[in-house]
Amino acid sequence: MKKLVNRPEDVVRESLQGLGAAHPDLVEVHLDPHYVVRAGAPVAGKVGLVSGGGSGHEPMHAGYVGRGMLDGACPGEVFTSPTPDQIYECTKRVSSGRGVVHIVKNYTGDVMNFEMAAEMAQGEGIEIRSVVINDDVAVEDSLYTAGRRGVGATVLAEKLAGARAEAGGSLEEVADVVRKVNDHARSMGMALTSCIVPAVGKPTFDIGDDEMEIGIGIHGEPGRQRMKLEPADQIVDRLLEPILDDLGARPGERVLAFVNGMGGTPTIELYVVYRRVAERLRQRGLTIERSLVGSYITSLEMAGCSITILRLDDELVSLWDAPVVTPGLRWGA
Amino acid sequence: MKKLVNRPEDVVRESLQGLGAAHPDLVEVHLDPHYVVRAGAPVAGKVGLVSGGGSGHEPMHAGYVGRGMLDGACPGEVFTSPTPDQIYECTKRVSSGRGVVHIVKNYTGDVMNFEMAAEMAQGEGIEIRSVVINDDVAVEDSLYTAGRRGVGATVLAEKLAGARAEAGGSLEEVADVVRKVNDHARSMGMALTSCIVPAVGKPTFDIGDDEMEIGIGIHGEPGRQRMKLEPADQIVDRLLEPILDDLGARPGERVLAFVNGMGGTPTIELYVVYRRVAERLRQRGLTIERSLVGSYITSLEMAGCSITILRLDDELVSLWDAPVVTPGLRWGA
Amino acid sequence: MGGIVLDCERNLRWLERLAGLLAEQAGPLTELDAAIGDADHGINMERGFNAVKERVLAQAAGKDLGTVLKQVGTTLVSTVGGAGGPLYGTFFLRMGQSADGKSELDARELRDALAAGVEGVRQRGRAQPGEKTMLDALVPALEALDAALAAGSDNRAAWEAAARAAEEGSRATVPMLARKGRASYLGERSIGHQDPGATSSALLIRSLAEVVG
Amino acid sequence: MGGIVLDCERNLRWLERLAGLLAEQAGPLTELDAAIGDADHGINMERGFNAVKERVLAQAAGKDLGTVLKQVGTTLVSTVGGAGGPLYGTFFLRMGQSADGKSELDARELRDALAAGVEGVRQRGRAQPGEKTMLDALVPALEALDAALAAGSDNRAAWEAAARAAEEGSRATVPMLARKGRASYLGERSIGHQDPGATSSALLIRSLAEVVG
Ligand SMILES: Nc1ncnc2c1ncn2[C@@H]1O[C@H](COP(=O)(O)OP(=O)(O)O)[C@@H](O)[C@H]1O
Ligand SMILES: Nc1ncnc2c1ncn2[C@@H]1O[C@H](COP(=O)(O)OP(=O)(O)O)[C@@H](O)[C@H]1O
Ligand SMILES: [Mg+2]
Ligand SMILES: [Mg+2]
Ligand SMILES: [Mg+2]
Ligand SMILES: [Mg+2]
Repeated sequence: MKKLVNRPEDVVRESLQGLGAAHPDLVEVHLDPHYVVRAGAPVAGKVGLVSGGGSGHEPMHAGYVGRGMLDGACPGEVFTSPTPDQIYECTKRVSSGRGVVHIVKNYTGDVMNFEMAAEMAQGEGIEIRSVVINDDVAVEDSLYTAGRRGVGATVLAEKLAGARAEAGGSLEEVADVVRKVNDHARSMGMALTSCIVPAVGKPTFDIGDDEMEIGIGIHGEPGRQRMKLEPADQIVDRLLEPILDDLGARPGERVLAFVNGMGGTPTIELYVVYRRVAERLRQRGLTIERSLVGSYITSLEMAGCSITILRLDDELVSLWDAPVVTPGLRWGA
Repeated sequence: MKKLVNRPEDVVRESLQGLGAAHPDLVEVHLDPHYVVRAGAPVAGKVGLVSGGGSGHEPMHAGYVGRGMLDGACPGEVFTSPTPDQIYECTKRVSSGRGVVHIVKNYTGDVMNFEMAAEMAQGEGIEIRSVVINDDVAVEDSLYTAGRRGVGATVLAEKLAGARAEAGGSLEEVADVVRKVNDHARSMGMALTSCIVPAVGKPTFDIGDDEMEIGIGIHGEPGRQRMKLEPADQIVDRLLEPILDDLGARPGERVLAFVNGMGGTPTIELYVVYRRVAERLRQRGLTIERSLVGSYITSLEMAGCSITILRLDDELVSLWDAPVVTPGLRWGA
Repeated sequence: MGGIVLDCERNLRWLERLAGLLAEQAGPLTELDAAIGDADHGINMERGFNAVKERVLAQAAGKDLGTVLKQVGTTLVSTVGGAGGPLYGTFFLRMGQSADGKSELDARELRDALAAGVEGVRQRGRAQPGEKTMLDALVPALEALDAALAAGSDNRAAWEAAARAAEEGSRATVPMLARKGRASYLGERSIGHQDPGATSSALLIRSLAEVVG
Repeated sequence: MGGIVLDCERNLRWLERLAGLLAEQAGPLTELDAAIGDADHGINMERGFNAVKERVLAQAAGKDLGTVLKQVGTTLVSTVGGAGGPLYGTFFLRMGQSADGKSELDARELRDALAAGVEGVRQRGRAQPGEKTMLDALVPALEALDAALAAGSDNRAAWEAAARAAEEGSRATVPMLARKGRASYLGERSIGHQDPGATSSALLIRSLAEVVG
């Protein structure tokens, strides 16, 4: 297992300590239970915004704590949802009395743990709105499953709802932005290599030297199909078609195009991918009004990428452009 | 070769096209010869700042073109210095009459190609200052070699000199910032895995499952020694001691700590590394006044990290804090 | 049937045995989870039961059954995470509530405590048997226990039947299509693999069967 | 010795042969560079000589020797990059300047053109023989050529001696400690590997030896 770590059981804690040491101006790290809040939390008069999930997806979520994005993040063990007490403590810590929005990715564990934490917080008189993100078109939607997984749209929802909260939005308004992003965004990913969970010490899945997994999950969960490796342009087309079909975006619409690296894929390749995304969207008559290219929601050292397309309107564009100052995403201030 | 690319020979061009498509507000990409300039270049009345080198180190250099950093970048083929005509064309394009500073990493190829380009530009009446960066303590310095390699300090020099140029600094003042950064910064890197040059299609070096290379170069060049893999904290100590010894930093001094990922190492590990860096610097009586954690000068998909320590004074701190708006580094505006 | 089948001492032996089994089987459980999930089920359960040993079992002297089981539940909720944490946490919380204040359980009371735990899992996870989850071990176990007790089996035999039913139930998840939890995202590709949660649930019933009597 | 040893047609045959050799040896040259450099020397040289074929050789009809060689030089400078680009570019530029305006070279003129090219490499790279670079093939080749010509050998034999000296020179780089270029960063670890630039330089001399006479 080739990783820059000490003992596998200490990875999450030590990485959080590093984050806290590197960005004391932006975040405050609390251990046992683990959570990260914006420096100076709670912000008086502001709706709180909290997210969380398993670790291993950095910079998500703890790297998105700061002005204009999250008030708090709850990192679980690697690829394991956080526990209700983490979420509850974090929620209490960022609550300024105007309520707290929970952004929850659609995994059974996340949903149940956030649900229990919300019950506990509500018991203390904190109003909670939980919005579940489920943007991954790789999973065939069905009444008979737990639904779709939450992936790339989470990053966009955290940024956009964070801007609404920063601008003084009400609990319902902030939750509405999360809902809107979830409704208007679709994603799909692929992997060239597996990730290795530190405590496991070996690859989550085996994959041939000439194979790729299309529709991979952010925990290395299998996707739509295993197939022979293809050139980047064809891979992009395989990801983009289901996204656009499902999104039902029509010619003339404006979108945000988000090309995400899975952790082990270098920037030079992400821009090769972005080139084709831009070309295809143009061919479909869509206008890329904003873009994001980088490794923002990762799966440890997995090589691969995901694409997220978000339909934009004026509200979302102005929320996107609002200042954000976090360890992982920063502009405008 | 597991990469998100089309034909290996098109990687550099297509990645540049993607960069241009993603950031039309920030950069303008020119092909044949390849160079990237700040949107709207040249900036009237401003000293130009140009860097360049082989591709494969993204976001360096093209990702650092924009306000407060580079005016132009010249990407060569993967791991191959750019050619004089690229550098010459780029230099002409960003020149506003106040002269142009070339930031050159200390590799024979880079030095010779920039030298030829500078001769050509000077022949056209453009005043050039070339400053060579050579901060890598992995290479024993000796009169009998080409000296030390240029690595992490390059990113810092581009940011800091870019701020001085943006603030109206003269040709000599901007070149002086580059020289100062080079004098006051030292770096060392390590690798867990090899990179794969696309045109070669297989790893540059072989390395055992339980081995690491200490003192690796950013092109996968061998370093000080091949040894058994160790816990992150010990690896940090191996990199940091030679850096601090060579830097001669004394207790009470202020530094910038830069933990850099080599391309295939995820953020969670970089913060584990940063944690130990902060701990050791504290033990040595040094104050970390600024930090940078992320994959800023990479070697394709190589897993590993490098550490750069820069001694700070008030001038450098204020240049660091100045706004920067580029695809790869952004804050304050 | 009127005798005591679980007392404080046996309860601790059960939980220690379960902790031991989960530590021993952590690797295989995680392997099962790697195939149709995210490769953490064994690690999570082992971490949770290590905390149970430290925080609950080491301090259990003099505490009644209900208190200990509820503490196991809250400890699992706050240390396991994922789907397993709330589900196993709820299982033990509900079992503890059912045994509230008691230091000994007879056959009926233990059966009711188990039933309360299983019902908690069902409510928390909103799943049904046949959806390739923990319930596919727990529900058959409860049914086999009830049938055996109704048929007049002694406690050892009845719990042996329950443990076998849980084990068969966990093996019977192999051909199932997952409809709940992370594995459901796989659709058809979830078929052909044994469910990790059902497998750990069978260990839970087996270890309990070993101590009752 | 007064005869013509290189004319326009032979010059083109040389450059085409060299381009062919570099394409054929691109893999091995890159392997050598992987050991003590950055694994690109063969790729770079092949890319440069492909451009030479397209941009220079395909349009060379009617052009004198000097013009063609200078065009080879500028093409290499603008397509090879790295250390190889300026060094080989300078080599051909200087050779072309030495042959300026000529369409035929006699033995002395060709020797002088080679010497001018080698001197260009020496100046551009500020290196000496013995530092594990191209010069360790080029300088012995020039010395062997001079010695053979002084001893009265015929052209074929003299150039054969030069080619052998270049090849021996490139092999002699194996035990050397690199003192220039990327390999010098390795210090002691550069010992035991053959220098890629010296190896490609030996191909240059060998291909030239094949056409003169
Ligand atoms: N809704 C549910 N109801 C009952 N059991 C469930 C449900 N969802 C998941 N499970 C069980 O949880 C197990 C996975 O647990 P674990 O790996 O610890 O959590 P996660 O899936 O969050 O990583 C599955 O094998 C399944 O038995
Ligand atoms: N200063 C120098 N003088 C002469 N030859 C040199 C010098 N530096 C490097 N070389 C030659 O260049 C070769 C490497 O070329 P190449 O791989 O194309 O460039 P780079 O090192 O920039 O990748 C070396 O093998 C060596 O022969
Ligand atoms: Mg999990
Ligand atoms: Mg090179
Ligand atoms: Mg799991
Ligand atoms: Mg090379």
